[in-house]
Amino acid sequence: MEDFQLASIIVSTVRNAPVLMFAALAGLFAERSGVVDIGLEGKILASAFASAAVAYATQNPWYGILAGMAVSVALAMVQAFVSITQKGNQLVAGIAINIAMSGLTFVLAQFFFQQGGRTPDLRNARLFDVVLPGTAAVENIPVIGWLYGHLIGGQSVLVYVAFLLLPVVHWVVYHSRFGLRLRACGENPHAADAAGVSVERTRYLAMFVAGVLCSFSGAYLTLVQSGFFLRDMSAGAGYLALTALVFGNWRPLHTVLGCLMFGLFGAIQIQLEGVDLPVVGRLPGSLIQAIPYIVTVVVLAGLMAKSVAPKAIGKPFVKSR
Amino acid sequence: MQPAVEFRNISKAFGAVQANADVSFAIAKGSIHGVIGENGAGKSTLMSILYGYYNADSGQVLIDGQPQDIRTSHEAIALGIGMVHQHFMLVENMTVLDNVMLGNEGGFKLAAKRGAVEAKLREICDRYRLDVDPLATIHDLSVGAQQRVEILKQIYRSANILILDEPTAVLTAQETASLFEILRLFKEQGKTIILITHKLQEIMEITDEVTVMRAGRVVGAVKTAETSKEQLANMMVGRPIQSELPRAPYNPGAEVLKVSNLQLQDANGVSLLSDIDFTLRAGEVVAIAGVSGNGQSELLEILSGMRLPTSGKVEFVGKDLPYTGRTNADGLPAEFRELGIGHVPEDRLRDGVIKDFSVMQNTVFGYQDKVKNRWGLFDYRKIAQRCAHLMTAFDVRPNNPDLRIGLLSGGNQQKVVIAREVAAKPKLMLVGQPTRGVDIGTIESIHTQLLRLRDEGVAILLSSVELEEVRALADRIIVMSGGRITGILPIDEFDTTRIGLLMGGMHKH
Amino acid sequence: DMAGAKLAIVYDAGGKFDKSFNQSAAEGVARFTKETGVKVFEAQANYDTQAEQVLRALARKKLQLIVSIGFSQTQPVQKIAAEYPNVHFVIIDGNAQGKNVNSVLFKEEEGSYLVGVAAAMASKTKTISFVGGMDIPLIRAFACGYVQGARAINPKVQVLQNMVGTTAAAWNDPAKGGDLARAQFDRGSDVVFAVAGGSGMGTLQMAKEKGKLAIGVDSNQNYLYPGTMLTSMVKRVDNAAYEAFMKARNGQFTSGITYEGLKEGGVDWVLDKDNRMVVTPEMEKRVMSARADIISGKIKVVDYRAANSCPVQ
Amino acid sequence: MTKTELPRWATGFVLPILNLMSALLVAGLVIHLLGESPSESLRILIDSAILDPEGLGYTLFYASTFIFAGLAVSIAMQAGLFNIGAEGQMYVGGLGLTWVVLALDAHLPGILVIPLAMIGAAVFGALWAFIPGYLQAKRGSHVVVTTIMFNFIAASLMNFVIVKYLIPEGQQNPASRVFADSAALSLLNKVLPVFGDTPLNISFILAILALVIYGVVVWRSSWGYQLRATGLNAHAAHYAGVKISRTIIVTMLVSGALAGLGAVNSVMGSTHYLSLNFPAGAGFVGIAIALMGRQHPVGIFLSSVLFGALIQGGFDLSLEKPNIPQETFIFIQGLIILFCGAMENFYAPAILKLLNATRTNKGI
Ligand SMILES: Nc1ncnc2c1ncn2[C@@H]1O[C@H](COP(=O)(O)OP(=O)(O)OP(=O)(O)O)[C@@H](O)[C@H]1O
Ligand SMILES: Nc1ncnc2c1ncn2[C@@H]1O[C@H](COP(=O)(O)OP(=O)(O)OP(=O)(O)O)[C@@H](O)[C@H]1O
Ligand SMILES: [Mg+2]
Ligand SMILES: [Mg+2]
Repeated sequence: MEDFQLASIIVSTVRNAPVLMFAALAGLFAERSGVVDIGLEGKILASAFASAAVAYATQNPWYGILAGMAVSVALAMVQAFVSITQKGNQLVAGIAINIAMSGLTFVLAQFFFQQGGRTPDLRNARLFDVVLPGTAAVENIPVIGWLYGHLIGGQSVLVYVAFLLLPVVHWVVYHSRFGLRLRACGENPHAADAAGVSVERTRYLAMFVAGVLCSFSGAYLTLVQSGFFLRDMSAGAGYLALTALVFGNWRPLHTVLGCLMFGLFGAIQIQLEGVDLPVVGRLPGSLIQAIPYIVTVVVLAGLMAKSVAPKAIGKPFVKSR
Repeated sequence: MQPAVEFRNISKAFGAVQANADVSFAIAKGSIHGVIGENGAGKSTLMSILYGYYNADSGQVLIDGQPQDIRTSHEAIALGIGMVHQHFMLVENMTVLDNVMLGNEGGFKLAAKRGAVEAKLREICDRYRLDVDPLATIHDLSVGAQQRVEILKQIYRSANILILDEPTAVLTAQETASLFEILRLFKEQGKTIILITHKLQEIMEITDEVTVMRAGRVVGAVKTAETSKEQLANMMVGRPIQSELPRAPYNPGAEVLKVSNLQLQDANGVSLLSDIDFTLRAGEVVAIAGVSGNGQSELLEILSGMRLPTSGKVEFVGKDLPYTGRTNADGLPAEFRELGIGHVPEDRLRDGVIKDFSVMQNTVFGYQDKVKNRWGLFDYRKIAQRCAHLMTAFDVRPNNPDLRIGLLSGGNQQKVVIAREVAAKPKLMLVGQPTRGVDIGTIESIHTQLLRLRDEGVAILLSSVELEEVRALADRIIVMSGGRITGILPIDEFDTTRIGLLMGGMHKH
Repeated sequence: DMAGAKLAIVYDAGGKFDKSFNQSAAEGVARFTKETGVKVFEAQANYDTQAEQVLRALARKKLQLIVSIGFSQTQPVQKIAAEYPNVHFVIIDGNAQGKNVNSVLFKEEEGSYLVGVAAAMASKTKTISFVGGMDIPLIRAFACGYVQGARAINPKVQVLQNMVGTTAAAWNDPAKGGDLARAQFDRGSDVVFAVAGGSGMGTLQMAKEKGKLAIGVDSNQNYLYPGTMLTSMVKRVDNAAYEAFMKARNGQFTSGITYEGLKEGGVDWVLDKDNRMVVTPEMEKRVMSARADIISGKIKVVDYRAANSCPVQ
Repeated sequence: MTKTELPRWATGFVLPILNLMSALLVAGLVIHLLGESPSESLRILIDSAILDPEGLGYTLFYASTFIFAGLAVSIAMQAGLFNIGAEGQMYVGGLGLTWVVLALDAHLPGILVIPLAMIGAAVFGALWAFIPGYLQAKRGSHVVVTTIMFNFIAASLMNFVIVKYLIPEGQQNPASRVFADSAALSLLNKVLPVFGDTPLNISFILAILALVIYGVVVWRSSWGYQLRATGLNAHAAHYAGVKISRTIIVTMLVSGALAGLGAVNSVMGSTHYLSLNFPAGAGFVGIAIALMGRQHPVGIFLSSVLFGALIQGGFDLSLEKPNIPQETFIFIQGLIILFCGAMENFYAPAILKLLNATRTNKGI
C-alpha cells in the first residue's frame, strides 16, 4: 500500500510537470535573451484555447497543436515587437497579454460554442497516451510492469517531448551559436552588439522559440489533461513556471527540477488530505493546499544560493548612456 | 595612397546636444592616429559612428576610399574594423574564449570550433606576450587583463582598422607600455590604429598624426612630430594649461586619521588587506600609489564606511570609528559623513551618482538627511540655488541643474561629485582615482580644487594609479602591493623606479 | 433590454452556462418562458458589490420578482430586499432574511446519501472517494451525506476526500480534478463523486480513462460517459427557478425558507439508459428503499451545515 | 533645425489619447465581430460609466480600491521591488479589518471602530508583505516569486479562517457576519446626493489623500529620495548611507499596508462583511495601474478611474447587450494596458515627423 502511493506520487509528478516545464523552458529562452516573460500565463491560455477549438473543429489534435503554436507565437511576436522594437516596458506587455487573453479566450469560446467560455469535449480529438509495445505482457510483473507500462510508457507524446526537451535546451543554450548569443544578449547586450551580434534579431528569435515552447504547455492542458478548454484554466501555471525559472537560476536543469518539485509537492499534498499525521494530526484541507507554496518560500529563503538573474533582463536595448 | 578611413561632414545630435558637427578628416593607412579633445568633445561618438553603433544624422564615412554605409557593428566588423570601447564590451559571466567567439562562432555547433579557437588564442597570447588565460571567466580578471581580452578579440578577428577609446585610462604604466608595444607591432603589419586618449604624453609617444576636437568640431590636425604637448593642450582647451599648480608650503596640522593594524578578509578567508598602519594629518595629501586591485579600493571603502574591516582600529580625530559590534555596513557611510569624512568614490557611475537623477538631486546625494526640514521634506528651491552655485564654482558644463547627470560627460560628472563632497566641508577627504577618463582641462581644475582643500587644512587621502597625479598632489606617498603597504615616502623622495619596485611588491627594508 | 419585464434572474459569477447550477436555473427560466410566453430579464453579478448594484437597479424598476442564484448573493439580497419591501426576492441556495424574501435551500445531504449508498455497493475495493471544488460548507454537506450513505451500507468503507483548491480557480481546473481522481484510484478507490464544477469534468473523464465509476452532480451528467457513470446526484435548481416564477405569475409568492429535499423533488439520484448497465437491481433496490426511508423520515441524514460538523469521517 | 524630441504637450496628452483610441479601435473590431455596433456600445459605455452620475459613482467606487492597489505596487516599484502580492495583502488586510470590527462593533461607536479597523487592515496587509520583504532584504529571495507564493498562501489561509471561524452558524455563504451599522463608512451621497444609490464612500477621499501623500513622500522627502536611489542603484544608495535592507523591508511594509487599506473600500464601504475572494483581482489590476500610470499620482488616479469606468460601463453594457459579456472588458483592459502602458511611443515618430514638417512649412 505504501509503495503504491509512492508510485502514485511519482506518476502524478511526471504528469503534472510538463505544463510547467514547457512554459518554464519557454521563459528561459525569453529571459536568457533579456526579455522578461511574465506573459507566459496569457500564452498558455491562448494556446490552450486555440488547441482545443481547432482540435474540436477538425477532430484532429495535431491541427490543434499547430493552431496553439501559431497563436502562442503570434502573441510572443506582439510581446517581442513591444519589448524589442518599441522598447516598451516588458512587464507591462506581458501583463497586458495575460489580462487580454483571459478576457478574449472567454469571449471567443462563448461566441463560437455558447457554453460559458468552454469548448465542447474533445473526446476522440484528444491526444491519447502512448501504450508501449509489450505493456500487456509485463503488466503483471511487480515494479517493472508499473515502470514500463505506467511511468515510462502510458504517457502522452507531449510528456516525452517535455522530458526530451531538457537535454535539447541545455545543448542549445550552452553549446550552440544561438545559445551563446542568447546568453550574451541577456547579460550584456552592448557587448553582444559590439561583437557584431544583432541584439534585436537574437531576442526576436528567442521570443519565437519561447512562443513555440509555450504553446505545448497550453496544448498539454487541453489535449492531454482535461480534454476541453475552460476559462482561466491555466490557473497560474505561467506564474509558477516563472517561479521555477527563478528557482532554477535560469539554468535548464535546475529549472526543470523546480517544475518537478512543484509537481511533486502537488502530488504529495493530494495524499496528505484527510490523513492523520504524526504530531500535527489531521491538517485542514485548505492549509494543505498551501504546502507547495510554503515549501517554495522556505527553499528559496534557506537552501538555495541567491539566484542571479541575467543582468540585462527587463531592460530594452537602447544605444545610449 | 588611399586613406584607410575618411570622415566627410559627419554630424550627429543627441536631443539638444550636437555631439558631432560637420566633422571631416582622414586617417592614413598604416598609421597611428590620435584623436584628442575635452570630455564631451564628441570623440567617442565619432568612433561609434565609424563602428556602426550609432548612425550619423548626415555625412559619409569612406573606408579605403569607398563610401560605406555602416549601420551595424556587424557591418563594421565585416569591413575589418575593430573597436576597443571606453567601457569594456565583455560578457562578464562568460569565459574569454566565449567572448572571443561571440559573433564569430564559425558554425552552429560551438564545440566543433572551441578547441581550435582556444589553440589560436594561446598562440596569439604567446606571440604578442599577452598574459590571458582563454578559459578564465571575465569577472575574475583584473581591469588590465580585461583590456587585454579586448585586444585579443581584435587580433583574433584580424581587424585592419583598430579603434581604441581611452585604452590606457585604467592601465598601469607597465601595462600601457606593453599595449604600445603591441600597437607598434600592428603598425608594422600595416594595420591602421585610431587612439583616443587624454594623456598627451601618450600622443607624443606613439602617434603619427593628431586630430583635435572641441564641442563636436575638428579644431586642429597636426603631425605629431611637428607639435608639442603644450600646443596640443592649448588647442584642446582653448587656453594654456599650467604644468605646475601653485600650492602652499607643506605645513601639516593635527593628526586626523590613525589606522592601526587593519585587516580585511573576504568571505572565503582570502586576505585583501593586511597590517595596514599609517597616519594622516590635517592639511596634508597622502597619495596611495599602486597597481589597481592591490587593496586601495578596499581601504577607501573601509575608511568611508562602505565596508567593515575584519579587524584593526581606525582613529578619526581622536575617536575610534565605530566598526565594532556590527554585522554589516548598512547606513555606516552616513555616520562617517556625519563625523566629517567626505568620499569621492573611484567608480562614480557605480557608487557616486544616480544616473537617472538630475544634477541637482545628485548634489545632495549622501547628504539627503541634511537638506530636509523638520517634516523630512526637501526644500527644492534652496537645493537648486545651492546647486547652481556649485555648478558655477566648479565649472560644470552644461550649467543646467535639471539635466540627467547620466547625460553629462564623465569629467563633468566627476566635477559634480567633487563639488558635492567639498561643499560638505569634511575634515577628511577620501578620493579614489579622481581624474580617470578626465580631460586635461578638467584635471587641472580638479587638482586645483583638491589642493585648495589641502591648503584649507583638510586631510586628503588620495588613491591614484597615475604617478603623474600622485606627484602633482601628494605630500607623502604610500605604496601598496598585494594588500600590504610596501613603502611610505615623502614627496621629495619621489622616484619612479623606486616606486615601481615597491608597487611590484618589493618590501620596505 | 429590460423594457416591460416584470421578472428577473441574477446569476452568480459562474454564469449562465456554467454546466452547473446557474445553467440549471437558466433551463428553468427557459421552460417557464416557453410555457407562459413571459420574458424574464437575465443578468449576471461577478462580485458581491455588483450583485448589490444589479439587484438595486432591478428593484428600482419596480419588478415583481427577482430570483438570485447562488449563496454568494445572500447578503446582497437581504440588504436590497430591506430597501425595497415591495419587490419580491427569491434566493436559491442561500438563506436570506426578510418579509419579502423566499430562501430556497436544498437538502444536498439527502441526495448525496443516496449516491453514497450506490457507491458503497458498487465498490469492490470498499474504498470510494470524493472530489470537491473548494472547501466550503456547501461542499462539505455533499461530502458528509455521501459518507453517511456509504457507511449505512458498510461501516468499514473508506472514503477519500480531496478539494481542488482555495480560490475561484478551484471550479475551473479540470486537470487538477482529474489528477485528484487518479491519485484516489491509485489509493484504492473505485468510485468517485465529483462536486467541483468545471474541475469535476476532469474527474469524470479520468474515471472513464481508468475504467472506474464516477458520480456526477447538479444536473444529470450520466450521458457524458455512459458505462462509467454510476449515477448523478441532481439538484433541481431548474425546478426551483421555474416554480419561483410560476408562483409569482400566479400571485402565490411566500416568504421564508423553502427546503427542497428528496420529498419535495429538489434533489434525487438518476437512473436512466446511460447508467442502467452499471446499476444492479440490488443496488437499485437498496437505493430506492433508502430514498423511501428518508422521505418517510425513518432515516435522518445529518446536514453538515447545521453545526458545521459531520458525524462521520 | 529639426526637433528630435517631442514637446511635453505631445507626450503627456496627444500620445496617450492616440494610444487609447488604438486600443478602443481593436476592441471595436472585436465587438463588431460579436455582432454588435461598436459606436453604440461605446456610447452606452461612456453614458453609464461617466455621464450618468450614479454610474460615475460606481466608477469612482471601483477606482478607490484600485488607487490603493496601484499605490501599493507603485511604491514598491520606486524601490525597485516588483510586488505582485497586492492581491494577497489586500485579502489578508480584509481579515485584519474584519477582526477589529467583529470584536468591537458591538461595543464602540463608529468613530472609533472605523479608524481602528483601518489600522487593522493596514497592519495585516503590512504583515503579509513583511516576510517577502524581509526575505528579499536579508536572504536575497526574489520578491516577485515570494509575493506570488504569498498570494496562494493567503488564499488558503483566508479560506481556512473564513470557513472555519467566521461563517455564522447555519449560513451557506462562506462570509463573516454582517457588520453593525456603526462600522459602515459614510457614503458620499449624503453630501453629494447626485451620486444616488452608490456605495461611493469616504474611502475615495482617503484614496485621493493617499495619492497626495505618496507624491509628497516619494518626490519631496528624504525617505522617498532614498527609496528611489535604492531602486535605481543599490550600490550608490549604500554609498550615500542608505540602509538598504531596512529600506526594502519598510517599503514592503508600506506597500502591504496600502494594499491592505484597499480592503477598506469594498469591505467596510460596500459589502459590510468579509467574503471569500473579495478582492476579485483588484490587486492584479493594481499592477497594471502602477505600470500604466508610471507610478505617478496623476497617472495612478487616471488609470484607476479608467479601469473603474471599464468595469462599471462594461457591466451595464453586458446587461443591455447580452452578446457582449463582461469578459470583453477584461480583454479591453488588456488592450489598453498594452497600448498605453507598453507601446506609449508607438506614434511618437509619426508625430515628430508631422511637427517637423509643419515647422519647415512655416519656414521656422
Ligand atoms: N548579427 C546577427 N545577430 C544575431 N544573429 C545573427 C546575426 N547574423 C547572423 N545571425 C544568425 O546566425 C546564423 C548564421 O548567419 P551568418 O552566417 O550570417 O552569421 P555569421 O556571423 O557569419 O556567423 P558565422 O560566421 O559564425 O557562421 C543565422 O541563424 C543568423 O540568423
Ligand atoms: N547616447 C547619448 N545620448 C545623449 N547624449 C549623448 C550620448 N552620447 C554622447 N552624448 C553627448 O554627446 C557629447 C559627445 O559625447 P562623447 O561621448 O562623444 O564625448 P567624448 O569626446 O568621447 O568625451 P570623453 O572624453 O568624456 O569620453 C557629450 O555632450 C555627450 O554628453
Ligand atoms: Mg569618450
Ligand atoms: Mg557565416
